[in-house]
Order: sequence, then C-alpha cells, then structure tokens
Amino acid sequence: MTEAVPLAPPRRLPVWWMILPAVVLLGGFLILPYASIVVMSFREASTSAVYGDGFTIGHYTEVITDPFVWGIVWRTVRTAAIVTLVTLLLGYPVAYHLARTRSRWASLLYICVISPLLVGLVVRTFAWLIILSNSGMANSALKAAGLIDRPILFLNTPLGVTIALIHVFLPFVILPLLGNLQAINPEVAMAGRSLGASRMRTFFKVTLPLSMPGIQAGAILVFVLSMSAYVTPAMLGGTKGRTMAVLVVQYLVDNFRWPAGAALAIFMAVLTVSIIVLYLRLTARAMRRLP
Amino acid sequence: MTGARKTLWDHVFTLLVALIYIFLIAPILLVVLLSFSGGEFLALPMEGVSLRWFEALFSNSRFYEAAVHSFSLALVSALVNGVIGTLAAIYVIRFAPAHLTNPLRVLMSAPLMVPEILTAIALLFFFFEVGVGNRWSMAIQIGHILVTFPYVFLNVASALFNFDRSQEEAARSLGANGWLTFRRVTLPAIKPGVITGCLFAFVISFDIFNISLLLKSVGKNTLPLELFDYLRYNFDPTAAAVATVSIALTFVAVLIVDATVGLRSLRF
Amino acid sequence: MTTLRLDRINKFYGTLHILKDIDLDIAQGEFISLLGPSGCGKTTTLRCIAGFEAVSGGSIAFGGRDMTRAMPEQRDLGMVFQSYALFPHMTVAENLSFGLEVRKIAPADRERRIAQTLEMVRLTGYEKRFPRELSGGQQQRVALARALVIEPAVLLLDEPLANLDASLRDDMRFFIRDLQQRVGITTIYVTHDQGEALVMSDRIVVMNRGVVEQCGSPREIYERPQSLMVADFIGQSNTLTGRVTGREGELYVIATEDGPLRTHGAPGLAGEVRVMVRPENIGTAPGDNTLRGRVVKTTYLGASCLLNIETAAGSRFTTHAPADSPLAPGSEVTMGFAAHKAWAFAA
Amino acid sequence: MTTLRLDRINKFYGTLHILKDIDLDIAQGEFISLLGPSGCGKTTTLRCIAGFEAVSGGSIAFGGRDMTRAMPEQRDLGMVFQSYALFPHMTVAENLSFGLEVRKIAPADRERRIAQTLEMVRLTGYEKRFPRELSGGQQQRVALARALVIEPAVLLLDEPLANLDASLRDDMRFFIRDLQQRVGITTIYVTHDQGEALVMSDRIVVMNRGVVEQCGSPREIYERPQSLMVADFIGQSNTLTGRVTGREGELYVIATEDGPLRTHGAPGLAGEVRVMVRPENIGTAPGDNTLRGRVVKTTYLGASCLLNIETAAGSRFTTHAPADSPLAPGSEVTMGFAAHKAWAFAA
Amino acid sequence: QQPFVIPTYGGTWAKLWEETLVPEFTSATGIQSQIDVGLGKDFVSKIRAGGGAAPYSVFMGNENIAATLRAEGFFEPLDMSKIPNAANLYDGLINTGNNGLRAIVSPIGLAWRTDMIQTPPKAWTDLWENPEYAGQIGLYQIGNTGAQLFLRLAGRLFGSGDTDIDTAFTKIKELQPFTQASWSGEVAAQLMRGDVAIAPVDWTEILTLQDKGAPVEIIVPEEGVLSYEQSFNIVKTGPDKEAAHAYINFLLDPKIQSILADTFYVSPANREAVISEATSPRLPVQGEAMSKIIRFEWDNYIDVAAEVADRWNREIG
Ligand SMILES: Nc1ncnc2c1ncn2[C@@H]1O[C@H](COP(=O)(O)OP(=O)(O)OP(=O)(O)O)[C@@H](O)[C@H]1O
Ligand SMILES: Nc1ncnc2c1ncn2[C@@H]1O[C@H](COP(=O)(O)OP(=O)(O)OP(=O)(O)O)[C@@H](O)[C@H]1O
Ligand SMILES: NCCCCNCCCN
Ligand SMILES: [Mg+2]
Ligand SMILES: [Mg+2]
Repeated sequence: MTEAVPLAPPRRLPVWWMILPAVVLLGGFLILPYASIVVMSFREASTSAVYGDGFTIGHYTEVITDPFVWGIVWRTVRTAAIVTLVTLLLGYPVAYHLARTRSRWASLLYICVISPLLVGLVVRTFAWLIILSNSGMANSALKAAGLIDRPILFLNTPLGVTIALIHVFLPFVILPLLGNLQAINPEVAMAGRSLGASRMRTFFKVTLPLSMPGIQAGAILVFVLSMSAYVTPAMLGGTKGRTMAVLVVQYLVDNFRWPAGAALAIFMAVLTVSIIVLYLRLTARAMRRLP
Repeated sequence: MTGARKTLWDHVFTLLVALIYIFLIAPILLVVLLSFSGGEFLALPMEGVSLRWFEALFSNSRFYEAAVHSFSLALVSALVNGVIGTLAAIYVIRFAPAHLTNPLRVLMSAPLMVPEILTAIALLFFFFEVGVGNRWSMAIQIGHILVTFPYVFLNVASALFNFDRSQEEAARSLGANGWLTFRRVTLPAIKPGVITGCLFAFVISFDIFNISLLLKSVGKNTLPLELFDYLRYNFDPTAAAVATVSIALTFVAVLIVDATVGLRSLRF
Repeated sequence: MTTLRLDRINKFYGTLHILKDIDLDIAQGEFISLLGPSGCGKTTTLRCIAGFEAVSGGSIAFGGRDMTRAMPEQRDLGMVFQSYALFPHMTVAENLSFGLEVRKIAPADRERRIAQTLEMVRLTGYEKRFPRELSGGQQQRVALARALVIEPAVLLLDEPLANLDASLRDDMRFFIRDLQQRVGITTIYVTHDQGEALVMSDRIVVMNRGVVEQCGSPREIYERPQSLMVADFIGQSNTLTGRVTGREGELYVIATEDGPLRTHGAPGLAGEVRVMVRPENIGTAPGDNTLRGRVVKTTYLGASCLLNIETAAGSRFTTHAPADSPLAPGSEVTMGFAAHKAWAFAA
Repeated sequence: MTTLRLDRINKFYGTLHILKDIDLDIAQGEFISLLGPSGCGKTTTLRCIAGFEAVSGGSIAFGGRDMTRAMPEQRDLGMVFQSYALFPHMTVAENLSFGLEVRKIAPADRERRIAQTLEMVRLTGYEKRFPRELSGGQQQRVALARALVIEPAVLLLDEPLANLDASLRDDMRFFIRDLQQRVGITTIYVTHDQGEALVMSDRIVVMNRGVVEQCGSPREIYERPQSLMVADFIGQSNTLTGRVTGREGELYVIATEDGPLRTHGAPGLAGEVRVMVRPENIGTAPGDNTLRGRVVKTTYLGASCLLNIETAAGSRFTTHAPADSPLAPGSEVTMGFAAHKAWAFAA
Repeated sequence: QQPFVIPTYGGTWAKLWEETLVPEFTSATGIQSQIDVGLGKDFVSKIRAGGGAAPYSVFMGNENIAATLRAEGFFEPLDMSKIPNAANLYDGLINTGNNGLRAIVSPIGLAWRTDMIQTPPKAWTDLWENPEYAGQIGLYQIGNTGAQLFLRLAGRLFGSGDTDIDTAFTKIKELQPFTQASWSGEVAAQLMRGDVAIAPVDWTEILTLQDKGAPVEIIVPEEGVLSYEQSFNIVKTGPDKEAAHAYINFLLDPKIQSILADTFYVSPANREAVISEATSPRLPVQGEAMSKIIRFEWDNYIDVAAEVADRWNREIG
C-alpha cells in the first residue's frame, strides 16, 4: 500500500562531496609533492648532484641524534609554547571585553585587534627591529623610566622573537575566541553568579570551559604558526634565537643540503603533529563535555 | 552586564585590556609615523616630517605591481578557501564518521604543520615534474591556497562547534532544503568563523614568503618579496610608506564594511 | 483518510530504549494530543515524525507514502520546538517570512500573512525586534506564529503555550484550533495541560515510558481510562482496589475495603480491579454508592475548595467543595457518587 | 520583617520603558507570586532583583541593606531561569554541586543533599547525564533542583514548572512550598498558572505593562480585584458595566443594561463602575440577582462543561455546568448569583 | 617565443635593470627580455628543481654559490667567441675552462662608525688587536658569502692558508661577542642603530649610507680587500643560450660597467670602463688596485662548505 520514496536517509545527503575539493587540494598539492620529498630525504648526499643515487636513513639518524638539533628543537618548542600561552593570556581578556562591550567604539577596537595583520609581515618585523634594538624605543623608554641602566638585549635572542610573535599572533587567538564567547548564552554565566559564585569562579568554572573550542582553535593556530614562523626569528632572532624553521632554511637554501634538509623538515613536521595530537588527547576530556 | 558598581578589579581589568590594545596598535602606529619621516633611514628619532617617501613609493611601479599581484593572490586564496574550507569543516564536524574525525582534522591542518619552505620546495619540484615549472601563473596561487586553507577550516570548524543545531531543524521543518538551510541559517550563524577564516587566509596569503619566493612565475613579484628585496638594499622609509598606504586602504575598506554591513554583523 | 501513520516506531539513544513500538494512525485534519509524564518520549516522537531522528525501527507514512527516510523538508510540516529554536539573526518578521519564502509566496501575500499571523499571536508592532529582545512568552508566540503562518499539512506542536498566561493561552488555543480546522491541518499537540488537551483534541494519546498507554477521545480517556496510569495522569482521580463479585445489569458489583460499590467499567472484568471516581463526581449527599469519611485538609483554589478526605478504612479521597464551604479539617462528611460516574478497570 | 524591598525601580531598554516605579516589600519567608501578561516585565523584575540588570532608577534593599549595586553573588539567592541556563558542560550532579561547592559544603554533605534534591524532583538515576541528554521537563527540573539545593535566603523562580505535566507540577509545588516554609526562604515566583499562584502564595503581585496593578492575598486578588485588568487576568470573570444608583446597607445598587444588580464592592464607589461575577458563582437557580439568557455554546472540560450564555441585552456570560448537563446551545437558562459573590470596582 | 629571462636582485638592482639595462639590452641586441627578481640561492633552487628544463639560461650569483651548481653539472662552458668583451676583463675573473665569469665586483672593506670609533682601523688584524672594538664588531652570518670569505681570510691571515678552517674558527671565536647579519643591508642597519660600530661591509652599502649622510667610513685594509663577485654562467638546461651569451657580453660592455659603478659603487670588471668623476675618488679598488682583491678557490671548498656552515652554527651560533 505504501510506495517508498527513493530518498537518502535524513542528514545523509550532503556527504563526502563536501570534502572532495579539500581532498583534491591537499592530496594533489601536498601529499603527492611531499611523497617525492620524503623519498628525497632518504637519498644520499652528493656534491656532484642535487642528491646521490643511493638510499640511506643516515639523515634521519643524524638529525635525531644531534644534540645541536635538539637544542634548537627545545628552543623552538619552548618559544612556541610561551607564545601560545602568552597570547592566550593576553588575548582572552581582549576577546572577553570585545564580546561584551556595548561601546560605540567597538568597530574601532576590532580594527585595533586585527591591526597587526594589516601591516605586512616584513614591514612589521622591521618595526620591531626599530623598537627592540639596543638603542630602540623599548630600551629608551625603559631607561627613561629608570627601570634599567643597561639596555635589555631583545634582538638576536629568543626574547625579541617571542615579543614580536606574540604581537602578530594575538589576533589568531582573539578572533576565534570572540566568536566562541559570543555564542555562549550569557544566562549561563548569570546562573553561576546566582548560585553565589564570584565572577572569578564563574569564569573559571563556567565561561572558560565553555570557551574551550575557541581556546583550542586559537592555541593550535598560534602554536603551529610559532613553530614554523620563519621571517620573524630569522630577522629578530639572530643566531641565539634561531628556530627549527630557520635551521631548515639554512639547510635547504643556504647550504643546498636538500636530502638532509628534507629529513630535518620532516622531523620537525612530525614533531609538530605529535605535539598537537598529544595536546588534543589531553584536552579531549574537556571537549567531550561540550555539546 | 550586572547592576553591580565597579570594583577595583573592574578597573584593573579595563587597564589591562587597554594596555593590550596599545600593545597591538603601537608598532603599527610607529610604522605610520616613520613613513612621514624626513630622514633617510627607517629609524628613530625621526628627522623632520615629509611626504618624500610617498613620492618615492608612487614613482616606483614595482611596488604597485607587486601589491596588485599580492592582492589578487590573497583575494583568490580567501575566496576559494572560503568555499572549500567551509565545506570541508562542515563535512568533518557534521558528517564524517567518528573514527575519521580526528585524522581528517589533522590532515586538514597539515599545510600549517609542515614547514613552509619544505612545502615550497616540494611544490617547486612537483610543478617542474609535471612540466609547468615557474611559467605557470597558477603555481604560486595554488601554493597560497594550500597554505591558507587550514585557517578557514579551523575557524569554521570552531564556529560550527558552537552552533545550536536546533535552528537548522527549525529551517528544515519550515520546508527549507539542505542548501537553503545552510545559506539562510547555518551560514549566518557561522559567519563570524567564515569571515575570520577568510580574513586570516587573506592576510596570511599577503605575508607568505617562502612559497612566493620559489613558486612565483617569472617576472612577477609579491609585495613582501618586493619589500624585502627593497629593504635589503635600501633601508629607508619607503617600506613604511608602503605599509601606511596598505593600512590606509584596509582602514577605508573596514570602514566601508562597517558602514554597509556593519562589523557588528560579525556577531549576533 | 489516514494522513500520518506510525508503524511500530522504535528509537534508541545508545542503549536506552526511548520509543517502543509506537503505533499511531492519524486522519487528515485530525487534532491529536500527546500526553504523558516528563521524559516519556513525546518530543522524541515528534522528532521522529519530523524526520530529525532516524528511527531505529518501524516506518512512518505520510498520506500513504512511506516517508521513514525522507528529509524533514519533504514532509510539509510546521513545528514548534520546545526550545523555540528561533533564528537569532532574523527579526520577528523575518522568522515568519522564512517558511513563506521557501514556499515561494509572493512578497505582497507574504507580508499580508505575516501581519495577520502576528496579529493573531498579539505581536503586532514587534516585527522588527530580534528574538533576544523579546520576553520568554513573546518568543514562544513567535515560534508558534512561524509554524502556523505556512499553513502546513501537518503541524507538530511541542508544548507551544507552556510559557503563556491563561488568557493568552485561551486566545492562542482558539487561534490554533480555528486555523487547524479552517485549513484542515493534521495536528499533533504535545501539552502537559490536560485541560487544554481535553478541550482541543479529537483524540488523545497517552504515553508512558516510551509506549502508548491509551488512545481515544477526550471523553474516553477521561471517563474510561484503561489503566491506573491513565486514570492518575489525566485529571484528578480517586481510586480504590477491589474485586469483582457480580454484575447488576450493565454494572459491576465490586467489593472494596470500604464496602461494596456499583460501577460500570471495561467489558469482561473479573478478579482484581480498580475503581476510579473523579473528585467532581463526588457529592455530599448519599448516592448509588455512599461512603463516610473525615476531612483531613482543605485547600483554597479560588473557584472552589479542595477537600482531602479519609475513610474509616483508610482510603483517601479528594473532592471539591464551594470556595466558601464551612467544612474544616476534622469534620465528618458523607460522600455519594452515581454508579455510572464510577469506572472500573483491570488492576 | 522586610527582607526584600524594591523602591521605585525603573528600567529602560534603550528608549523602551520596561519597568515603571515598581514598589515591593517582601517579608522574610514570604512567598510572593508575580503574575501578569506575557511581556509585562516579570523576568526583568527578577533580573533586577538578582542584580543582572542595572536598574535605571530606584533602589533594592536586602534585609535593610542597600544592595542596588551589589554583585549578584552577594545577594544569596537561587534563581530558576525561564530558559533554564543549565551548565551544558556539567552533568546533572555537577550542576547541583556547583552552588554547594561555592558554599564550601563538605563533600559528604553535598552528596547527600544532591541525592535528596534529585529524589524530590524525581531525577534519581540521572546524576551522570548531561543536560543535552535530558527531555525538556527533565532539564527544567534540574534547573529547579539546582536553585533549591543551596537553600538560599531568596529564591527567584521564573516559570519553573512551565514544562511539567500536572502531576509532576503538583509534586514540585509541594516540594517547593515545603522547602520554602521549612527553611524560611523568601520566594518570588513567576508563573502564568493562576491556580498555582492562588494555591501557593502568601501574596500575589499582578503586573501589567511594567507597573504593579494590584498586590494582595490570593483571596483579595481573586475576589476583590481593583481593576478590570486584574479581574480579567486572574481566573475567568464575567463583567458588566453599570452605574451606582444607591446603597443597600453594605451593598451597592447598580443599574446595568440587564437591570439593577446588588453587589458589594470597593469602598466609596460612585458613577461608572464594573460589576464582576465569577463563573462558578453563577447558579441555575434565581438568587439575589437573577438574569435570563440563552446558551450560545457548550465546551466539554472533563470535570465540567463550560457554558457561554447571552442575555437579551446582549451581555455575554460564562459559567460552568456538570459535564453531563443536558443544556444544549439554544436552551434558555436562568442565572442567579448572590450579592456578596458579585464585586464592583471603578470602571 | 617566450621572452629571455634575466635573473637579478631586488630593490635598486631591479630598478636599474628594469629602467635602464633591459631597454638598453633590447635595443642593442633586439632580444626581448624580462627580469626575474631573487637571490642567487633562489635561482639555485629553481634550476635544481627544473631538472632537465631550467627556467633560466643564465645564472647570476656569488661565485661560491655558482660553484655548487657547477659541480652538480648544471652549467656549461662559455663560448668566448660570443663574448668579445671578456677579453678586457681584469685578471682572475674568468673561471678555468671558461666555465663562468664574474662581471660585477663589489669589494668588501672594513667599515666603521666615525662617531663611535676613536682609532680608525688600518688592517683586518686590527679587529683582533684593538681592544676598543671589542663587543662592537659585526660579522656576516655563515649563510652569507661574506662570512665564508671572512672565515677563509682568517685562515690565511693566522693559519696555514685559506683552507685552515680550524685556525679560522679559533680566531673568529676570539672576536666574540659580535653581532651577526645575514646580508649587507642588515649590517648597514646595525651600524645605523649603533648596535655595531665596526664591520666588514662592501662599498656598495657604505657609500650608499654616506650618500644619505651617515657617519660611516670604509677603508682598504692593508692585507687587501675581499669581494662579492657576481658570477655569470650558462645554464646547460636553459632554453636560450644564445641570448644568455649576448646578455653576458652586454653586461661586460664598458658603458654598462660604468653605469653599474655609478649606481652600486661596484668596481668595474672591464679595464675599458670609465668611472665618473664623482664616483671615482670614492672607489679605491679600481684599476691597479683590482689586484688587491683576495680571492679563494671554491671548486673544492664546496665539498666542505656545508660542514663548515654547520660547524659555524654549532660553535659560533
Ligand atoms: N533586550 C531587549 N530590548 C528591548 N526590549 C526588551 C529586551 N528584553 C526584553 N524586552 C522587552 O521587555 C518587556 C519585558 O520583558 P520580560 O522578559 O520582563 O517579560 P515577562 O513579563 O517575563 O514576559 P513572559 O511572561 O513572556 O516571559 C517585553 O515587552 C520585552 O519585549
Ligand atoms: N541525547 C540523549 N541521550 C540519552 N537520553 C536521551 C537523550 N535525549 C533524550 N533522552 C531521554 O529520552 C527520553 C525521552 O525524551 P523526550 O524529550 O522525548 O521526552 P518528553 O516526553 O518530550 O519529555 P518532556 O515532557 O520532559 O519534554 C527522556 O527520558 C530523556 O532523558
Ligand atoms: N650588496 C652587494 C651585492 C651583494 C649581492 N649578494 C647576493 C647574494 C647572492 N646569493
Ligand atoms: Mg519534550
Ligand atoms: Mg519572562
């Protein structure tokens, strides 16, 4: 008696085609090219050709057993972690403020937030050079304020790199967080207050856990970006602030060591992915609680 | 938000936020300031005020061409990723089988996690292997799309996470099909994420260095490369003037968006 | 003619069996109320009908066509969600306009219908407000208006009036019923207000823990419940356990701790039964059945006064007295009720 | 002793004047119901009391201390939000635990109180569920439990039972009232269910368009409304316009289109007045006042039957008859009501 | 027909090529051409990635960089008959086997801030000997050709020769702490900011600074100068070797050499080139003095270059 309607089951219609363009992009222009790079990373080095004919895992063992590399890895990870932490700490209040403000100037504040992105990377980095040099604005101001008598060495140290990265990556935590905070029903925080929790407590127990997706997005972005940042550490970090990305470029571009550089770069990528996966594992519990 | 009087903590918070805003804007103001320098060097203290660096800028057609090239790369990257990144995020968050969700998320963020220089070399190799090399103007564009893809993906994914699905059900119950529901209900709701993602894609594309360096087609240059090359040989405020002009243009664009759509539409 | 048929619908959330073999046949233009305790599966049933939940078993047919796996938008329905689910980025008028636009109604017509519907839900003047700028009740009325303005074939209403005051509820009820009958909309109405269900429905479905307990006309449900659950759930009831000892014509004779009672009841009863009498059917004069008891408590209800009465055998009864009744706790009372006002069903 | 005093509270949203000079004195342990049409400002009033909205004018005092600008958490309150506002990332038990942890209740004590409260709201066994895994009514009960478990000094309840079925509502009402009286919690209860308000409240506040229309005991509000709005809003009423023509002892004599009526009423009435009679006070036998009319419509209500009656002069009356009353539309009826059951107030 | 691709550097270099050299080249030879801006290293990557089909027919870059590609077999010897101007080159600018020649020479001297340094330097060794310079010295990073030149110079000055890398490292470590720069413009900026007071830099940079009124001075150290020498090579897999030869010949033209000297303060490679009166007194390394340029052999050094760079990174930073 019933004639079946030939239809896909509910919420099953828009399926894999949605991810098809992305898969083509990533598969065709990332995975595929990387495949030959991975192969290259196992090639023997040569000075009479781009790489030798034989295969070796030597580049990897060299990279992985090299304390010098590990020193730079550690500096890179530490810098990235500090930058991530500080951008979260500084970005959260701004996102929170921007999410709640009813000020007429909100648009202007928004521009303020994205302003680091409005100036190109190169010019921005030069601005930091001017601010952070030994006789630069920062040191002059600190000296004028009587806080220091000898200039703080910002440049050619991880410190300067960290400051400049924090600056440019702040928008990357503020904006995702802003969207997240705006999506939280304000009455939920009110409920916390009504139960007698102080603003602090309500924040830490209610608002903060509910903004985990925003924190996630921001933290991952900033961490990964800091890990792979090149221009800023190259220009501000000198040799003492050198990071993995800078080392990779040295291998590949300055010293023409493609197989070894590829191995180093792949090692760095694997490291980054591992840290992210670890981080996702660690925060999975908190995320599972969210709707 | 509450009827409470301002406490010390309120003032501390306001001060803190104000300081962060200053931190964000100060280097940019410095650049703008320096572009009006009368001196020869991109340095402080400034020796007088002049517009000469703007003259120098406008007499240099390379900057103009590079800026146009960068702009078109960035725009295309933002638009293309706005579509495919959003679709991918919707698939991964909404439809992907549970066991594939995390692997897909990692894959979709992969361009971020591999060093850009290696990606650049890999692509360079690849494009030569397939025989198009540096003569194909799409090579650099593809590189830009690839590298900026995760920004859209991640932002849209996080917006989807916060989205209350019952609104979609309401739309379906009113007879809207999947597409219409998406366009009229889901998209407006995740719009802040999409806009943020596209914005990131745009500015990142504008800043991409290594990919552009190796993949640019013969005879073309992007603005960061041009600026870097310029500053390498002329450490003068012309570069600051370039930045000031681009800030001014963006500012005007933002003001127009604010006046027409309203930046507030980024929230709801 | 059947417009909507649920055939042995089952639904699981994980391992929780939420809906168990739900069968339901609804005729074109019929108004069905879904009643049942909180958490019994009413919303889930509506969501299955709407197509938001894939059923774990069974089938759903609209107008004879199997629609078990059809998309929600292919089912031509209007739904009021328990949580409203208004579009936060659209004004009130835009919320209403959405469904009309989908249906490609001409702009002029659209505006007329929106204005009309907003007037019906008493929200004229609120067209340009956003949902967040409305009170709870106002939001609920927008949700209602949004579902009604499209005049769908099937209307699913999930407690659509829960946040409205009595006089608005009256108006809205009238409005819904009027539209429903005028347009001939098949309606499933979830409500926790039994009065509402009794007044509005062609039939009432009582659900309990995922199964349909009873399905029938309001009078059947109210006066001839088939189980204690239904008797207790719909309206106030006094029940006594007893056992059938004989018949007197149409009536059963039932032995209880408070003495023998004459009642009518479901056909074919025997053995252990329950006898139910509604408070409003108990008078203070002796009747077919007469009991004596003592007032335990009185409660002022405005229109009347609620008496809690205990018999010598310890059975508790509730009944109504006029608001200014002189009966105080402790007073002795006589309770009488007609045999055809008492109803027996299997225990 | 006054615990809570609102002194000329005003509230604007933009240019909209939402609350206008709200005055309210609430005694320690008093149970106040806030009634009024949808959108009249009930939720806004609660939010001002809780401290979530800055008042635009006036002051709020708790226990004699000015708290107009105090933080919400300093006010020792429990609140049930109309939208529940459960913590979505916490289980049911954690939602309840939150307020107890803030109050530094020892873990063992905490668990006991959570278990107890969950049992009261019939949610034992749901401790580990997240709000999204609950039905609407279950969520509402969690919201209620969360506010009650902390046994606050002041309880603000915004339609806390709107999504519950009648028998759960009864249980919850009892639970709330019991706890409230046992602990002595000052309670402000927003409801659209007048019956609830009449049964539970020490006093009822009727609001309308941002002002307090009348404040008094349930009996006062129900039997002696001071305005047409209150008469119409609370319960069902029949009103007639008339004019005072004289007095008979305590009673007014009022000329209406349907003839002279004898009523009691607010002191000092003269000129145009309105006379109100509740449906349940109209009998079918002649009384102090007797009118004749014709049945226009009958509605089955389960417990009774609603009659709409029109008099020769065209006035419309509503009254109740037994459910099995033989009166059909068209029948002639006599309506009688006692003078002390009719109430006159200024028009 | 694709236009002939001329690789060159950015900034003022690109400007000169675009505005002057390319039009001149086209009018002189009739060859349509187009510049492609980058650094020598970038051209290397593209030629390497190009495999059998390089995007360039001519390579331009520092000789030590060119040596790498040459060793990998990407270049072929010049056909000198197509480059008549090469006959007038100063000695030592043509590679053995005609495998590449150097057409642009930017000598590297010792430069200092006149307002920060009391006693001007006279020799490279002053860097080690004058305590006044301690802590104010700037050197190139190992990624820059300048650092490799300086390292080998140190080997030659203090050790057994320019391949005495061990001694070189020992001596360079004696100069610590010093600031490193990745390219000349950066040294210039460091000098201007006062982060550095004395450093090896090329004339190009220092004279440009002087033109802008900066208090800097540069000398030819007693031991001689180092130099950035831009090596020009024919790419074996390039599409248009005829044009490549014509282009190299064009660059060696005396007139073009004079233009380069006026613009970048480079020392002309062609004996016939005339330096303008304004420029000439400021360019001490010309004519006879061209023999004061200290050159090193790169073809073997490239075998250890990566190792040396690595060692620099580890031991010096
Ligand atoms: N953000 C706002 N902007 C403008 N008007 C608002 C806003 N919030 C509420 N209102 C208006 O204020 C009035 C009072 O709202 P409130 O929520 O207090 O009503 P209520 O009495 O609780 O109604 P209900 O019974 O429907 O919940 C309503 O008319 C509403 O439209
Ligand atoms: N996501 C879920 N996971 C587990 N159980 C669920 C989930 N959603 C609903 N339930 C359970 O399913 C049952 C039926 O829920 P449903 O919402 O249909 O009830 P309801 O009859 O509408 O109740 P109410 O009158 O309270 O709205 C409830 O007991 C509820 O706890
Ligand atoms: N500043 C003088 C020019 C030096 C050019 N160096 C180019 C480096 C190529 N790898
Ligand atoms: Mg429900
Ligand atoms: Mg409300």
